[in-house]
Amino acid sequence: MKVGIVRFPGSNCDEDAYHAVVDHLGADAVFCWHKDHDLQGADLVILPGGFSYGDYLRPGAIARFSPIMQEVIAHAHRGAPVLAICNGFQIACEAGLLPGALLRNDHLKFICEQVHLRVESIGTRFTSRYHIDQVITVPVAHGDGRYTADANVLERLEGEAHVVFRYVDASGHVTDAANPNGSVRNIAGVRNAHGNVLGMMPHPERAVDVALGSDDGLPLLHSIADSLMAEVSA
Amino acid sequence: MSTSTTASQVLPRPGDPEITPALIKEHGITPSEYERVVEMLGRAPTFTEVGIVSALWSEHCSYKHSRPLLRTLPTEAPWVLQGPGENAGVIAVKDGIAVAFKVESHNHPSAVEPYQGAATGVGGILRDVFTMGARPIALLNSLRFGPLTSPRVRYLFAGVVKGIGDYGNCVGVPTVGGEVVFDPSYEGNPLVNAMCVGVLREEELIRAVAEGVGNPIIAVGARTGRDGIHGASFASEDLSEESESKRPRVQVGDPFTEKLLLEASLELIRSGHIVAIQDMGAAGLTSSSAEMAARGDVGVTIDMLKVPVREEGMTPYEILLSESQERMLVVAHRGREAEVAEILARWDLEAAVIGEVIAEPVYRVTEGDRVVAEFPGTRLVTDCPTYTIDAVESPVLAAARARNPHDVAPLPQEDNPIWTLEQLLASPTIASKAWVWRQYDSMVRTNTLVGPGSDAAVIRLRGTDAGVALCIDGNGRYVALDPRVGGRIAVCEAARNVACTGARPRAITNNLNFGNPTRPEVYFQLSQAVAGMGEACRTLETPVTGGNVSLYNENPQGAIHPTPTIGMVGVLDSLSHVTPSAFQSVGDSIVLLGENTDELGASEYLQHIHGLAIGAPPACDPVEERRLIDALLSAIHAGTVRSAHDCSDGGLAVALAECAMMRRDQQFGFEVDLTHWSELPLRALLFGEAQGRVVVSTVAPDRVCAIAAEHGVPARVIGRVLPAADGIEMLVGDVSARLKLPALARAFHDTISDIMNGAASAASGAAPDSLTNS
Amino acid sequence: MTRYRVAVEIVPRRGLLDPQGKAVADALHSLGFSTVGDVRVGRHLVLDTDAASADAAQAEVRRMCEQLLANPVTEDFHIGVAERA
Amino acid sequence: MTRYRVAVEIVPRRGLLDPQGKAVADALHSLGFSTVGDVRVGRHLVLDTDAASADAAQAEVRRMCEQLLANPVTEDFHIGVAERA
Ligand SMILES: Nc1ncnc2c1ncn2[C@@H]1O[C@H](COP(=O)(O)OP(=O)(O)O)[C@@H](O)[C@H]1O
Ligand SMILES: [Mg+2]
Repeated sequence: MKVGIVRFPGSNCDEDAYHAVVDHLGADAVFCWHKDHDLQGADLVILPGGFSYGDYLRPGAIARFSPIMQEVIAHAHRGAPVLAICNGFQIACEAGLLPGALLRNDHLKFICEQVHLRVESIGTRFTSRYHIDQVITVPVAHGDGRYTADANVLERLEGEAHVVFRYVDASGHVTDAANPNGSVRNIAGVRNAHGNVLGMMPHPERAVDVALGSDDGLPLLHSIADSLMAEVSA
Repeated sequence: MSTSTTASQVLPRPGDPEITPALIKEHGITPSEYERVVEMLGRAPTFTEVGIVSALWSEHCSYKHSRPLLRTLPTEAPWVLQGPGENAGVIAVKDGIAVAFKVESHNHPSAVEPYQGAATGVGGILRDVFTMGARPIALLNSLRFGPLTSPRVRYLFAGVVKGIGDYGNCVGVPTVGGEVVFDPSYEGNPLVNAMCVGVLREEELIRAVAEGVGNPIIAVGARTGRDGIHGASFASEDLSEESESKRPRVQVGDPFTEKLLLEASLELIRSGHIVAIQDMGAAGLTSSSAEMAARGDVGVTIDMLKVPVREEGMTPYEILLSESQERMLVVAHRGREAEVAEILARWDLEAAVIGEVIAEPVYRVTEGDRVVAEFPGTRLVTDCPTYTIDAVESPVLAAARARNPHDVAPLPQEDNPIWTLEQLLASPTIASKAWVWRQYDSMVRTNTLVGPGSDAAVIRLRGTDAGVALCIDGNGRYVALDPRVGGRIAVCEAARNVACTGARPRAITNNLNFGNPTRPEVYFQLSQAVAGMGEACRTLETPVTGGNVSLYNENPQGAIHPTPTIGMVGVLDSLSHVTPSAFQSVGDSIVLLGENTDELGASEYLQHIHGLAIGAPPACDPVEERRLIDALLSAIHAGTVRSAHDCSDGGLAVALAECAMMRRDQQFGFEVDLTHWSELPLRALLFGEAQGRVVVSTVAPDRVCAIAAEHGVPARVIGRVLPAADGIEMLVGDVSARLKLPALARAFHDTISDIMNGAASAASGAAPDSLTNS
Repeated sequence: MTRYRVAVEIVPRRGLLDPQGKAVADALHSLGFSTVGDVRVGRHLVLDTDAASADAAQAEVRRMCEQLLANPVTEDFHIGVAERA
Repeated sequence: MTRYRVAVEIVPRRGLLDPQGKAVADALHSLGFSTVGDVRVGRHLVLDTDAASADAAQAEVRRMCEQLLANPVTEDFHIGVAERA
């Protein structure tokens, strides 16, 4: 599998995504420059974390208009996989690839810590290597991670199992204390209707090595690789 | 451009204020310094030249009161690739990999505008490191504030922390450690010291030395505005009512542009198109151009009309002294201007050729054809006078040191040592700083093996199996009560913290935060503290590769505690040696390395429980510290150590409690029997801050004690690790103290967040948060 | 073409939690401003733009708001009158 | 006492760098809004407060700005008219 990691001005988790994919997953990866129109034949596109355009105005609001985003949107519309992490999630929402929006954390502070996530749906190309309700440990690091969407969107997300990850406590319970940013219904990650775009505030690319505190993010990357293999052989 | 060797005609610009004694004084230039200038120029200086001199001869840029002292510090070792004098120091680590590191203070700007003051401090130290050709891999910070009971202090604290976090988080450099101390002496004059560490291949090292006649001088990055004009001399004056009037001069940081500048600068350096690059830091264009020229012993000429400005009608004076952030000065190879511009354009950065290196030995500033300032050779930098003051110890502090801590009557509640322990764990200086570092991205770059909350952070270096251990430490109260000993302790404690992670201490950077050096008692503190630091650095073989001096840290109430902060870099040759501070598993033996003594002076116990800064600080013998570190490292390398944590603020009892519960998610109990020391006064044994002690947990207590013995270090098994449910038990002769963990853990973990999230929100949350719109 | 200055107010949509507004209200209370009730915090932009007329300037700024300045999911915007800059 | 609603505009002081304004201006340009010049980004607050009169409400809000809402070092503020909420 070939992974295209988009590099916006202000991206700063691009190299981490690269090391996760290349060193830990063993896949190929290339960087895609925001000014280009070329995804270099990537099977999977990663919109990495960081502070594209300094998060000025609104996180993701300006990056969404980068030339490369036209290609990313086309890639998504072809049904090809896009993994949008943290600032990438914010960009994906601004670009309309995913429903809802990410607002300033309810406590108004940046927060960096390991959190527990519950896998809400394994019927996706991103989560097949997990088991349902599995509790995984993945770090968050953001100031604007409070997921919100209007009532009917939320109903659809829940009804059609588009909520992929929820913030929970160590024993897997959805509690306010386990919610690091005030996200509605503890939502940490959602997918689009077609199931090929996943957005999440937590950083799976930082959870690929027990020496760093967790490797619970690896199955996510492996799941995507599996799904691409399946497509090829299909 | 002119290469005539006859000095050019320098005429005052129309509209320049007239040069009066008042104007000279206002620029912080003494009459005798003015004499020097006139003698150097052979004429009276113009207004522009007065501005240049005031900046370059300010304490901040010239070190005129500290340089003679700094010269006494050891700066060499086989692994030192770059010592003091450059933007940052550099040491070799392993396999051709080196690290660059430096600390910088932003005390005065942060006192005026905490958010921007701290943020731009981080920006400046990042630039100092990446202009050496190093990619920043870690940030640390050392902070001092007055007591959190004051709303203004909470506002400063919250603003500084948010400023540091927002800047480092945005640039994508993990903030992995630091320290925060709350003490009345810093009320009104907080200290904000930021340290940055970067990694490079030895051959990528570049120095900020201008050379090559005809090479173009290029201004890169943000446009020049009227920001922080006189920031440099501002940072060299007492904080007083006057500083109020300087308020509009604060600088605003732009971490987004900094990130672009970081990537573009590293690309430029690797490209080979440039000769030298330097941050336009304190005193902006003036100091960067003059310092680069002086280092290369060449002449330069720069044209103010070519500098990209943000505002109309800026005078040469303003352009030269502006401290607009996120700007660099680059000397490129002649003929490579286009290549340089192209790289910068990729990163959406502006660049303008503003001058060139010239054969003629002058520092010349023009405004088109008009020469507005000209100094002969490099004398502008080299001729700055240095001063040595007669040092006299303050009788008040001498008397405070002479007081015997045992004359201080214990409070009734102290009959129960657990009460005292709980009080100390709830002292904001000792309590967990998680409220602070949860606001810092400590994990970005995915190399943080040990993050905030331990004795020192450990960052792995990709491409090797080596890592660096980093910490920044300093105890102003010790230095106030005995600067010589305090200086030694600052270095030794930093080394101990680094060694506890399994790393060999290798070198330091340091920030000297002191009061007004022209006062004999302050100069006494400065000279003694530097002497003490030097003694420790020599014995521990941790040379000084750089640092920063911040003087005139005073407020209407007087001088702050003299506070040298030590940024220590240690090296782990193998990551298999990384050792945590916290206990790891039930049943492990607890061994104390080092000796308990009857030393209660200058302790956090006296400060926090009795509100007293008295008594002599604990003795510190660098030779013993060296032995302790060697013993600890051999034990760790022998694979016998599960965890290691040094005893510092709060003494042995606090160190043990921290080992048990510093990790919220993984706590332990313990039982210790200290009867061996029952002849010591109980509070000295439990809360005294005797140096050279480390609490180790191990499965092989005999091996650890044997290894310690080989190094002549006292070692004794004092107890074992228990499940959290069993709580803690301390036995000293017939005194026994027990406690369940939750109460202690709450005291330790919640104190600061309770204060900051509680009623304090007026001064904490809202104001700084509403300062940022993103 | 004339240069106009147009102010834009972008506010969190009513009904959405506004923690910044709440923090400001709490802070004001603890400073003793007991009469303060609800507080909302939004963005205030001032744009200079060249246009043929004040109406044209406003219309242009409206397009800017729809495309970039306001998030249709969470924010409402209000455009002030265009004044000659 | 009557309840008044007062709007406050807080903008970065002229002359101080406004990175956010610059970023927005650049973004608008690349979106083709070529006529846009200077852009400043500040905060817009709407406060409800009880006061005896509109003037009293404004005066109260001015104190709030001076004590908390605006940063005296980096920002200027402008208080709108007080309207009955
Ligand atoms: N306390 C100190 N000990 C040793 N060297 C120092 C100290 N303070 C400053 N220096 C050195 O003096 C030089 C100038 O310091 P400084 O002006 O802080 O650099 P910068 O221009 O990066 O701010 C630097 O190389 C710095 O390492
Ligand atoms: Mg320590």
